[in-house]
Amino acid sequence: MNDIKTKFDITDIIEQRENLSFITIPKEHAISLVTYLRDVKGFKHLVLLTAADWLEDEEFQLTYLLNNPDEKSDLGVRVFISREDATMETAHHLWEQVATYQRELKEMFGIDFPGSPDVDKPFILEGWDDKPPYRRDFDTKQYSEDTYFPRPGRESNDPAEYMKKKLYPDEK
Amino acid sequence: MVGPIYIIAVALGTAFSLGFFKKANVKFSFAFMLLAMTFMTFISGQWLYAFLTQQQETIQIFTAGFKPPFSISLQMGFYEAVFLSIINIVGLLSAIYMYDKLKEKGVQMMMVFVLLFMGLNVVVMTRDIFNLFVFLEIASIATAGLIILDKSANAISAGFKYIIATAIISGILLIGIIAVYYYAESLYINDIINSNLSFIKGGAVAVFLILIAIVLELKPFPANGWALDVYEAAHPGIGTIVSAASASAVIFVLTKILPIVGESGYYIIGIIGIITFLGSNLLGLKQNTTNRLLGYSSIGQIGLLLTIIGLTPYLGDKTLFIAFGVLISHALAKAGLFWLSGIINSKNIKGWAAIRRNPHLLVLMGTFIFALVGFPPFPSFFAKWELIMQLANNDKIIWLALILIGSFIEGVYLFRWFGYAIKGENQDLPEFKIQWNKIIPVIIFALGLYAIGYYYSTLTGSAASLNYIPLLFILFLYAIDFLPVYIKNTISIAGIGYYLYTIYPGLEEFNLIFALIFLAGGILTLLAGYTYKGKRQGFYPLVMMMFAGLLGLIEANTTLEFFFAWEIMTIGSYFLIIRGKKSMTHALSYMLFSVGGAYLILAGFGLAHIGQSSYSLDILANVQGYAPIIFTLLAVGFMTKTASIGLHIWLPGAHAEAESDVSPMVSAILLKAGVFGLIVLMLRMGAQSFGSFDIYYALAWIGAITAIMGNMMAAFQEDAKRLLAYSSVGFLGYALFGLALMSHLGWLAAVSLSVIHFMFKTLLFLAIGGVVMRVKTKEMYKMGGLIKKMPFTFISVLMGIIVISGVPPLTGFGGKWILYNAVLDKGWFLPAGAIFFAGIIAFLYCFRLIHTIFLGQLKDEHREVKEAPFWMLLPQYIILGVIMIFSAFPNSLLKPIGEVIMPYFSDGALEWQGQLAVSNFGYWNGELIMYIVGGIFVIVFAWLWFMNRNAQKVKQFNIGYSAERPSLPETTHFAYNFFAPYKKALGFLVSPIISDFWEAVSEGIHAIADKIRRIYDGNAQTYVLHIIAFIVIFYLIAFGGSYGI
Amino acid sequence: MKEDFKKRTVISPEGKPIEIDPLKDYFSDAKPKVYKPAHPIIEKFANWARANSLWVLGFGTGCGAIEMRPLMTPRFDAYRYGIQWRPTPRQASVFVVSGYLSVKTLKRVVRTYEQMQNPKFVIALGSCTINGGMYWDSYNTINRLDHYMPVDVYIAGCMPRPESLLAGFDKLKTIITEGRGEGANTYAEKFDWYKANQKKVIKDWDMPDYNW
Amino acid sequence: MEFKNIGYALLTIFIVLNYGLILQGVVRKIGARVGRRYGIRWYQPYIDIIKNYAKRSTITHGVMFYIAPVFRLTGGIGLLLFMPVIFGSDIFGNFSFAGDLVLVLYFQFFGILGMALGAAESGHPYSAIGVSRGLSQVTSFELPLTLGVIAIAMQYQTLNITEIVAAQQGGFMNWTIITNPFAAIAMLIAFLGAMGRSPFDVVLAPQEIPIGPPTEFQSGLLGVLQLNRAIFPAAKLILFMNLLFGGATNWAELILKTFLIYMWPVFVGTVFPRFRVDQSVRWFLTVPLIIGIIAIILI
Repeated sequence: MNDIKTKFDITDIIEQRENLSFITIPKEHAISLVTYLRDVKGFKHLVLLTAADWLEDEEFQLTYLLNNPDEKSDLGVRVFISREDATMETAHHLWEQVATYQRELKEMFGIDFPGSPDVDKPFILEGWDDKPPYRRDFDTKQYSEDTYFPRPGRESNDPAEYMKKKLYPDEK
Repeated sequence: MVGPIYIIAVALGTAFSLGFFKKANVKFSFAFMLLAMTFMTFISGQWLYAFLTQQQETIQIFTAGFKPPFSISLQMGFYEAVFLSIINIVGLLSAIYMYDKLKEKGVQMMMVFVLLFMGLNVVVMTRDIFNLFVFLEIASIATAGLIILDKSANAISAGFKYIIATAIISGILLIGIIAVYYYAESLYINDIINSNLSFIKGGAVAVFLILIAIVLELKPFPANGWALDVYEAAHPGIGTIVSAASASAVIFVLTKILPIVGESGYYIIGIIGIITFLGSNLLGLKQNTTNRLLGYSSIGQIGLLLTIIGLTPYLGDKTLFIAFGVLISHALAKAGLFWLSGIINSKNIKGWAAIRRNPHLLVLMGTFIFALVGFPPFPSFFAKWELIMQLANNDKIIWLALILIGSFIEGVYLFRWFGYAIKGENQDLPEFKIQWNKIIPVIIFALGLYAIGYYYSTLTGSAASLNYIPLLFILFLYAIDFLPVYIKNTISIAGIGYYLYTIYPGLEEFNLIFALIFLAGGILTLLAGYTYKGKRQGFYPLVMMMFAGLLGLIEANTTLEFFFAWEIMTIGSYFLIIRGKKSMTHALSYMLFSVGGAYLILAGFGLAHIGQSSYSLDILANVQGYAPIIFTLLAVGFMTKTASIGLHIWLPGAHAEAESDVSPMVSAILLKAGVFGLIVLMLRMGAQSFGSFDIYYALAWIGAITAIMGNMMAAFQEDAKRLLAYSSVGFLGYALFGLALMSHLGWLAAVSLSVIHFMFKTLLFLAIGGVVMRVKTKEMYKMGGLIKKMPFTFISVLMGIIVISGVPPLTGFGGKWILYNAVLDKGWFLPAGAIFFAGIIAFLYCFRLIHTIFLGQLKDEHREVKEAPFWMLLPQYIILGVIMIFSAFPNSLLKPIGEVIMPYFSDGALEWQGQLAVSNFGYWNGELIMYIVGGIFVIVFAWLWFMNRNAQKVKQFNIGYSAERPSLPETTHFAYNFFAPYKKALGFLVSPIISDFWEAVSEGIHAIADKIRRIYDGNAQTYVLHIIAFIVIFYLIAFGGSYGI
Repeated sequence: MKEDFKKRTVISPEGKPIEIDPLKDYFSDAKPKVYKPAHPIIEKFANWARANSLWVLGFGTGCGAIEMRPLMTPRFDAYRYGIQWRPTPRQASVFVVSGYLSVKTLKRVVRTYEQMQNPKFVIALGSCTINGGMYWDSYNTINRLDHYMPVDVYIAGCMPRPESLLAGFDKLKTIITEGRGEGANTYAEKFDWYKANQKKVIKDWDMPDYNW
Repeated sequence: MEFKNIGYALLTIFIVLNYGLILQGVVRKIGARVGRRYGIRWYQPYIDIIKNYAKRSTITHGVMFYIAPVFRLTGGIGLLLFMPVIFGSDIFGNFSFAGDLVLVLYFQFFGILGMALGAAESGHPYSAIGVSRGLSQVTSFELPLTLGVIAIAMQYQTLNITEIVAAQQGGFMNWTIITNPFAAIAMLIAFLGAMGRSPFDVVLAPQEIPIGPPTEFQSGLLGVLQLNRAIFPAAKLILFMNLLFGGATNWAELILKTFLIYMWPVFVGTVFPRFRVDQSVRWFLTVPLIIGIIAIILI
């Protein structure tokens, strides 16, 4: 870990468990860090690549979760990229399956990975023409009501409130 | 009459006076020289004419007024005249041919040229042994001079080796002559003969030395490396002279010397000859250099001549006929080929593809090649025929076999070369131009071959009845080759039709059936020829040649006629096959199997002729021994045409690559020639067995295995025409099986299956040919869904496959039914089980054929494909009509065939009650079945129509595709490797064992040839060593036994 | 639209270029027809047969598919009611839409439904097909199946048990015998409306309007 | 042949059709009971056929597709009518005077081939795969069948089915299955393949290639195929009954015998799982083939 620290510009280290930690790195160095981890540090396996939308911070967080099968430890590499210019370097040359993750991210979050194979092809949605649905500023309920002919008369509750009322009717 | 002495005088005078012209006027010198050569030719020709027509006596000429042994004596007899004519004509035409070279090199070369021919002339005429030596020397030195005058490095080196070799030979000859003179005290050959030197100790050695020297002059294998280098390096004109003129002269010398040697000489000559023949042909296999290949072939032919001369004691008075036939074919053809090589100017035989730019040159080349291999109508054919007959008659089986093997090997490389010429890649080859002086000699010799061939056929007693009318018709078609297709097609159809009309009344029995298959089939397939536009150069003469051959088979009464026709048919079909795309290798293998088969037939006929005076085909009925061997030879020979298992590998490629209307000819019609041959054979020879082993039982198994393998291979093909070709292999397996049963029903099955096979295979090949014509591919998986575009073709294919598969109610079932009954009659159940298994496998390829082409998914590119051309469809529908008639009224087909078979096999014949056939086991009513099936079909269809008349027509992607829909027809059409699971289970059965076997044989022979070839290392010392070793070895052979020193 | 369905130009064997419009050339573009019921007596008999020979299309569209398997086991044994599986829409007469339908699945369901032959019946299984169920506000699942194709029987529940399914089938039988199972004709009559609804959600419409 | 033959033939078809349908239902019922289910109603096949004919819309992929069921049913009916159904009966001898055993054996393929062609015209790859499998399997079991037939024909010295049946009269000891057991066994094994039940049912394989060749057939076209599915197996049963089990002199005997014969593939099918095509091809060309060869050798 120290080794990485000296070599890379790591900002935030969270050691969640003995064998699971997260580090944050600027967008520019992310891929070289991941490559380094894969080739030198034994993190040969990419568990997943996922994103989170920090709408308030105007940022997407990408997490490359890596696994070191020899030491049985996981390491998450976090990268923050701006929502405005949501592009990231592709990593499909490191693991082939990354291309699929990136396709999904492109479709669901609108994060572009230039150069990734088939990144513009529809992944799950066929012919989606609205805002990427996983972005938090996309109102899925509104969209559903506009599009899918809601059956009138359906009642809906906020789950938390509803369960509270059901389970603890006395509490206020 | 101008005396022969003037030949020498003219030659000498010309040679001297040429010296005066110096370089004054080369053209004039050349004209002068030509005049001299013409005069020499004239003299020899004049004598020949006199001998031929005016009962001219042989004359002796003694120079300087003395009698021998004190003078040089010349003799002019018939044979001398013949040889002189050949030599001088070659000389004259060579001079014309070498005009450029002679002009370039000037008078010196002309002088040497004339001297060479003077030498050769005297060598032929002289009766004085020393004189012989002198003029041989002159000829040798002149030859070397000619070679060296070329001044290229190779030529000089070759000339040098030539001089060394001939010097050694001359030395030996001279020693021999001195010794002979010592013992015989004369140099006059007639005196020497009378002194019986061979019986004098020492005299025999002297004679041996002379003999071996003369033989060495003929470049026997393997002491001939020097000669090969000459052939390779020298100007083709010189190659011609060495190969045609000099060799003829020396051969004649040999015949002069042999009487001196006596009986034992023949033996040695024969051995040397056969070794040379086999050895140099074997080495020819590995040659890619044109002139060297021609060299090997020349030496091989000389070897054959030596063999023939060596076999004189057995050939008797036929020797001359045979030897001369071989010699003249060799001289003319080889000269022609050497000259052509000078025109084409390609060192490598692959470069000969350029010759195609002028089709007439190709015709010339073909003439020479076929003359060399011994095809009709060339003299070598008749010579070979007589040779084999005589050898067989004298029980010289080994010699017979060796000669045929050697001839076969020669055929291999000659036809490979020819294949390159016809089919090789000729895009990037250099242009060649044809000068009049170079082409005229070639044409003269080609015409000469035909003329002498015809003359020869009149000399062959039994060949007098050969039918040349079809061949004239072919010539006529060749003459009108510039006309458009439809005219030539009409003329061809009319020709065949008229011929059929004229011979029809005279036909009976099997001849009638097969004549109808051959000729009516020919007309039907030719109808499809109207599809083609343009000229189709060269097509019609070839088609007619094949049909002429087939016709000849029908009309043949003698073995010679039969064999003649067989070979004519082979030539025609070879050319038809090689016309197809990518068919070079297939045509070669076709030719090789055909030639091999033909030689087996020849050998068979030869053995059958033992102890017989007539050549009638009926001699097969009472052969004087070797019966099972004769039967096997002939049967295997015929089976090369029916493509039975083991001999089938030529067929698929050849049939698949042929043009659309040629495939039915070669598949549906040509293969029947083999069946016809088998019928002719079996009818006459009857049951045959090796001891207790029944040959027919073996044939039945061969038929059964052929059927299974053919059908299974067909099921695994991707190429539609290959599939049909393999299907033919399989179907002829049934026919062979049926014939092998040797019973009424077996033959009925075989013959009716042959007729049916002819019909449906013509139908299918035409139909598929039409499809291929439209979609421009033969790969079935690239087609699909064509039923909507080509419905008429679909119907004919549908009917065709129903007939193949033998499903009632169509006529194919009749064949199956008869076969079942035949088997039960005969009792050969296991091969029968295999036959019926094969019949079921036929379903696989039938379905595949129709599915992958017509059903399934239509491809993008084929959306605008049109129906096959009318002229392709017309013959199909004529055949369809006939099939329907035969299906509904089976007795219209089977009853006549049954009556034909009746005289030979009467037991177990079918009984006919109207359309009801009754056998010993079962019964079958084709008409009734047709009505019943038709009736049920109509009723059910009406019911369906009533229930579902308003069905919605949908398009090809409207299929329940697991909730998806197809995206491309290519990925939706299930066609490639259609029977994958079947292949997984049984594919091992069709692993290419047989092609591997033949490939291994060919590889092995080539490897041997390659090893032996290394003895020629191009080093003059090695060559000298060869000569010495050769002498020593043959000395030991000659004197090792009773003559021990 | 998939690349394979765009217009393309190929070269024919003669070397002539051919325009291919896959959607037109490879698919029938006929509209569905309304088939009038036959004479009442025949129709009654036919309906009896239809009701007693329910061939169910084996197409598990949502999580409800898991509830359909037990139907055929000895415990529920739907065979005795004339219910059988059929693996191809061509031969099936009942389409059980077993649960939520994402837009992507809807497209396949529509196509499959159209490939079935008239008369055909739809049983919609689970709340999701009724009002979207737990996916009611999802951006990608439809809420009401009956806006896209005529539904004969809804079976509520999340998930309904096989017994409910059997009850649903029973209900369907009643509907058919009463001659009310005319969903296919309804579909043809209101074809434009259904198509509009389908096209509204299926953005990537790369098939003909009616999949024969 | 007289006009009344047509009437007799229609009668035969009617009886056999009903028998075939009921047999289908009963066998499925038995299968269900073995699986401890109640199972379909015995008359379910009737309802299914009526239902299919009552379908209002039909689609067709082309002419071959449309007439394929006709070919199929013609094959089935023809097979039936070319055999003597009831031994010694003029009425139910049908058209057996038109041809013998060989005709019957080859006429089987009439329907198969026609069906294969029609299925192929639908352009559905599953149909083609099914046909490929079906034909592969047919070729392989045909070999032991042929050997058996030859053995029987030699045993009775005839190909005439009526005569073969006649030779087996007079008690079960005269039946071919007793007198020529090897031939009979070879043929019975081939019969398993011919009936297309498990373990040789990969042709229809409903799970992977939705029911194979007929996958595109629907409505009335399917109805015709279903009629054939009733008649064709019944006809095959009658054929094997005639060849191996002494034929039948009346309908009751026929029903009893064919039902029992049908139990043979049913039992085997219930017990054994499915073969792949290459496996079944190989299997048919080993054990049954050897038995067939033994039958031939023992003639």
